[in-house]
Amino acid sequence: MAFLTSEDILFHFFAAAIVVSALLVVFVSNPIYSALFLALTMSILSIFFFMLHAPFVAVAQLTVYAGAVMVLFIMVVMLFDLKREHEEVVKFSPVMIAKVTSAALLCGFLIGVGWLGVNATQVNAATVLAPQVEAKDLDKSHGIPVMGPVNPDEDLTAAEEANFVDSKDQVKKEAALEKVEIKLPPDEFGSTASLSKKLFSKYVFAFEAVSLLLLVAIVGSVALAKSKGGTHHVSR
Amino acid sequence: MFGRVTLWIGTKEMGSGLLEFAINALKIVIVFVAIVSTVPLLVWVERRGSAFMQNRLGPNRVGPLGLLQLLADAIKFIFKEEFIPDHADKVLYFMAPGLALLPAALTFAAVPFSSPVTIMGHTINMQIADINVGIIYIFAVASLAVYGVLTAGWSSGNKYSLIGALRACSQMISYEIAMGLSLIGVLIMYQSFSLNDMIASQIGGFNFNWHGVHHAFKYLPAWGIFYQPLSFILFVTCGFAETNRMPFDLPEGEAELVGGYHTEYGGFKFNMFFMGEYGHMITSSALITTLFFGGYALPLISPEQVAAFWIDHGAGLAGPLHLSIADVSSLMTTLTHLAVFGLKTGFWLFFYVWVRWTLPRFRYDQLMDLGWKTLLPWSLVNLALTATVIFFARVS
Amino acid sequence: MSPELLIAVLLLSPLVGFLINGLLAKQNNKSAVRAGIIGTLASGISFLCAAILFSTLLGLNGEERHLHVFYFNWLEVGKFKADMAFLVDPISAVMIMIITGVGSLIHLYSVGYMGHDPKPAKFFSYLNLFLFNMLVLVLGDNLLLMFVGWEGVGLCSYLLIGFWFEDPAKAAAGMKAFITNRIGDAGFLLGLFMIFVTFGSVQFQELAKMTFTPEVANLGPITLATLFLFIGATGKSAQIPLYIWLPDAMAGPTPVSALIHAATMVTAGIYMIVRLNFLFVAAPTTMGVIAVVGAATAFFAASIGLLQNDIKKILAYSTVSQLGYMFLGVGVGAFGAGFFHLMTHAFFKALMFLGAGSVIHGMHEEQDVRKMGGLAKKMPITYFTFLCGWLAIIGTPLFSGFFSKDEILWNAYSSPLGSHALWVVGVLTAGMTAFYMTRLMALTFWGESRVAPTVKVHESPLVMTIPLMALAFLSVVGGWVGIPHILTGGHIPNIFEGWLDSSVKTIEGAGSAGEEWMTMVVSVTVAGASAYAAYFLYVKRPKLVSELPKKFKMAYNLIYNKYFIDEIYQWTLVKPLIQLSRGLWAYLDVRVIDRTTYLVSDIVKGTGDNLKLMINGNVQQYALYILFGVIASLAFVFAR
Amino acid sequence: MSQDSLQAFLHVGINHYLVLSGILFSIGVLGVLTRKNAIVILMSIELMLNAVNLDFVAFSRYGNNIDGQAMVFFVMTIAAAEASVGLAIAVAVFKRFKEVNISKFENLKG
Repeated sequence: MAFLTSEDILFHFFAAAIVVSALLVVFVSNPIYSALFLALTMSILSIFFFMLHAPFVAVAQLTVYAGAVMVLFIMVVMLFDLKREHEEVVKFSPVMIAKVTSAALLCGFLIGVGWLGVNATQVNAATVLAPQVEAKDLDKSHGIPVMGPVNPDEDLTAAEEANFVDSKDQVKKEAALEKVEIKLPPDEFGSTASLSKKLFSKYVFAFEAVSLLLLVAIVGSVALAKSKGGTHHVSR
Repeated sequence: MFGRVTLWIGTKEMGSGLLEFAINALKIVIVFVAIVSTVPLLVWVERRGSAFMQNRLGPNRVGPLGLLQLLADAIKFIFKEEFIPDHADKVLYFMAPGLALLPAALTFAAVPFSSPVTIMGHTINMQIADINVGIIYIFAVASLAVYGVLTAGWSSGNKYSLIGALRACSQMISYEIAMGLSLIGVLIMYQSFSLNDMIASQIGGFNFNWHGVHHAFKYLPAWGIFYQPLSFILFVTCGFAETNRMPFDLPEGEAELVGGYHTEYGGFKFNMFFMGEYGHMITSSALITTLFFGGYALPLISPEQVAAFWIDHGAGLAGPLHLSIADVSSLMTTLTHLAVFGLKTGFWLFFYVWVRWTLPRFRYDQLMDLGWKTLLPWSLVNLALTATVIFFARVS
Repeated sequence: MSPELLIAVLLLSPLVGFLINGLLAKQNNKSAVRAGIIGTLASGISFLCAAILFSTLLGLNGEERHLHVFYFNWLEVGKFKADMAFLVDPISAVMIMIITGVGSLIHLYSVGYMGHDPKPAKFFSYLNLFLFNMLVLVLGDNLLLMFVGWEGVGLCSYLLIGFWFEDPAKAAAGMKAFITNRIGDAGFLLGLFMIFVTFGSVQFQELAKMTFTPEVANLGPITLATLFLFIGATGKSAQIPLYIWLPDAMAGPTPVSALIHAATMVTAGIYMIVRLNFLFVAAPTTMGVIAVVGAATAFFAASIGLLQNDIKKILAYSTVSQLGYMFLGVGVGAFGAGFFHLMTHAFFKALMFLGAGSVIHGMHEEQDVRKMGGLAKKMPITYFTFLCGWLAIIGTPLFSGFFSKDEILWNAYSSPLGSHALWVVGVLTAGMTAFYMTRLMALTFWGESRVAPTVKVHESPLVMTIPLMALAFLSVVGGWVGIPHILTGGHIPNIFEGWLDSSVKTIEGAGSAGEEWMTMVVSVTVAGASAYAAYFLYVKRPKLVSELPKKFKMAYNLIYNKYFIDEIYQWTLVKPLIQLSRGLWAYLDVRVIDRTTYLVSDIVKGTGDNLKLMINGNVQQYALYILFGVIASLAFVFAR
Repeated sequence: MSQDSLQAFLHVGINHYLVLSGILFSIGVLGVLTRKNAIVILMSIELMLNAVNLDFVAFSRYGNNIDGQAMVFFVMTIAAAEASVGLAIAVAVFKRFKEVNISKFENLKG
């Protein structure tokens, strides 16, 4: 077994880069730099998605976030022309200390949960087992609209399926849990075809709902942008 | 992509990993240099072409046919004084040209420019990275091109630059949508995001199934343009807008905005914008070729037939090159395809020049109207039409 | 047309009229004619529907003679159930004919009477609303729906009495009517509750089908319930002790007095008792109370009426007295007779009120009879029609009042529930009625004119006299549907009695034909004698009249001041109540309740003032609070 | 630290992604809490959403279940909608008050 794979090295390199970039988003006083660093953060995030075998999500991330959302942000900031307005990012006051402390506390908790609270074996087993039960339940009892042919078991490889033939039997299931070793899915995992099949069958309602939401958001932002702005005076 | 470039450290297998790494690095360098060196050539074509169309001579003094004029220009760019405007944001001002060039170079990574070559047991893809979502990858990276434009326009501290940048930006975003939508029909046709798959589907003759009846046209290649003519027109139009080329070069309309977002740029930094624009042109032409004109493949002739041809006729090369006949065949096939690819792409690059000196410039509101009110609806029509036809063709 | 549609139109037509006139008051107030046409049309359509319904009923026989329409389930709470359903049977059919018929005539009359009023649209909209509510009261197939109408007519009565509310006295009169009615309404509600608790239903037809065991009937629930309902009836129908509002109600416009306070609303109590006759019959105690109260009211009010000088007040006391008659009738079990008198009274009393209105109109708002006299020549049509009404009310044979009053008196005499004493009181009352009515005629129309020379008396316009003539005709012939058997020897059937037969359980009197002749002759004689006495006193010897008060000073003062009833109520009920309320307000309310609430509010406010510092408008600080919550829950999960 | 434990520490597994995501999320929270510029606050919210996306994809990969990736699309869509509306509001506010510093907008104080 190799000590480290190239993937590990890339991960640590990009992890350091993304954390620095994200911190700069918050701590740089010029909003344009903030926005550019956020764009950088999102681009690096898409690299992580590539590494996690989610190429389609990665390019979508790049297109939607870096290519559209952040451009929008930058355009707005540029239109406001706030480049010379430097705000004090950290000024020492009890409230500020409380804010920083609680954010740090949250960070600590989240790291704790991420590092200690989740066992890769559990995740693998739980999510591998779950679709067998859930997908059937969802498709049949809750009447989620199904457009195309859905095979609930398609997420399972044959080998894994063999492990859990009798998954209804609780005892056997637990025994199987102990035996299962972390097994990453094959390279085909995360292909656009399987993803779109999910999106247009199990999640078709959510998909349509979200598209409606987008339409509403478009209309809303056009209406807002056309307005003269504000409804009352600031009392200073 | 990264998972596959596995780099083992501290093991015996390090060697083979390194070789793969080295080949990839070499490919990257070669492709980059090729693109960069194509740019001066294009400039020459542009200037000679315009001169031809306007019935004058163009650059013809330096070197044969004026070809060395390009070298002179390049040297001039490099040695010009670096100049920073007073109100500029210095960091971004320097960064912007790089941001403009980077996506142009990155997009080409997904384009397969020839068939794979197998030499001495090693198969080398003639493509920097075979990404299975290639086409979307290209779009995603191309969409990052706005950053160069925006930062350049804003950091110059000049209102003409800023307005030019905002214009360019909204133009690119608007046409990106129409462009992406126009391609969905093509994607439905090919049922893949991978450019290699698309080229593979375009090999052979034009044929289709309709209600179970197979129709074949022997003398027409199975190119995308014959299946998706509307999509082709839309895509090419959007391509012009995306590259800020002539009928749509509003962002740098000199009558209104001096020089657009790169007004304040000169010397090498300007050169980088220049290269970025031409890089986009090259990628765009390569995409048109790949999507609609069969890519590197010869029309109606499959790569296997080409390989067979070289096995028959390339035996003479095996000796001097110290290679087996199969290797020679593979190499020659690749080179043939490379030439085909170069010809097709070259034609579309010439087309860009042709159009530039033929059509007048649009007005800005006309440009936006065209993008949103004409191209977008038509690409939706194309999508709906394709989906319907394919649905009924499949059903039966 | 189906009954559903007919009844819907019948009910909704006045409501629509109310809405049109009420919502477009600004436009319609400009012209009394415009508002009047809308109002009259609304009630006219209603009358048309009522007539069709009535004729439909005529086509049915016996037990089938009723129409029951169900619209929707109005409310259902536990076992309590009330439908939006209406019942047209002989009783309610007669009522709707009276309400819409007399109502339409009065609407028409009002077009002339309210011609110079600044807000006629308001007047007509109220009038239409009243019609709607009255129809609901009459047609409702359950007690609750009836109660809705009951309250609705009370409201309209209040609004119309106080129609000229700019005058404080008139506004006060409206409030007096409303508050007095509230007392009765409370009784009605209690009765309703008792009936529901006892029988589990408030639907008339269901109630009618029930058989009452003697335990339930004689003592306890039914008696109590009917007594409570009777309290409601005394409020609405102005009986002792709650009659005091009716004379004051004359503050309203005269058509209102005619429609609401003579012909229709005040008879709601009678109608209710007739409607629930099966219940009242089962409670003899209540019947006795009703008869005695009715007789007492009749006598008492008639005696007050003897010396009143305001033309409308005289008619008001006459109304109270006549209502007493009706209660006497139903109290002795003669529901048919009481109901018959209700109908004839509606005709002639409406006629007399309208006539009085015509007089007032012609005299330019003069109501004091002492300033009239000799109007017969100047207002011939009014005089002639009023004469018909006078003949009817004093019981001149062959006029409508004669038949109905005579039937009541005969039943009081002969019924097992009646007694001779009641009959004697009735006859005396009839005498007094003849006296004060003749006095009214004499002072108003006959004798010398005492009209102030500045007043130019004129006859009313045609739009007012046509309703008068129509009502005069009805006053004359209206009684012919109920001719007693002995007069004709049974050749002409008593149509009215037969009509009600299916839905009313009348207690038959026992008496010979001779006795019946006797009672008839006695009452006619007494009435005739009294009428002549009045004629003699007020026309032949007017001087004698001024001497009478001196001779019987005490009695005169007592009667002239209406037995000081209003003052007694004022001292015994109103003043103590006000004092008690004052005391409660000053001590309990201010010192105890207010202080407690202030303390609570101070605590809340103090807490809020301190917590307010957290809510400083800074969104980021709010986000920080959210974060605190997240961290706390994370810590909780970890600690567990 | 022994070589084994160091390897366990450095060899990438789901925990690494979760920790990274947690750090990014906390940075986003810090931005929302401390920055005064409304647009930067919106950016910080985007950062938080992105951190969550990373979680989804990591679970999807290590749980061999593609639903996580589907969820990312919904998050993205909603983030885009939120950004567009948020920016439109910011533009409207800026047009009216020439100001996007949210400490100047405290009209809703109790």
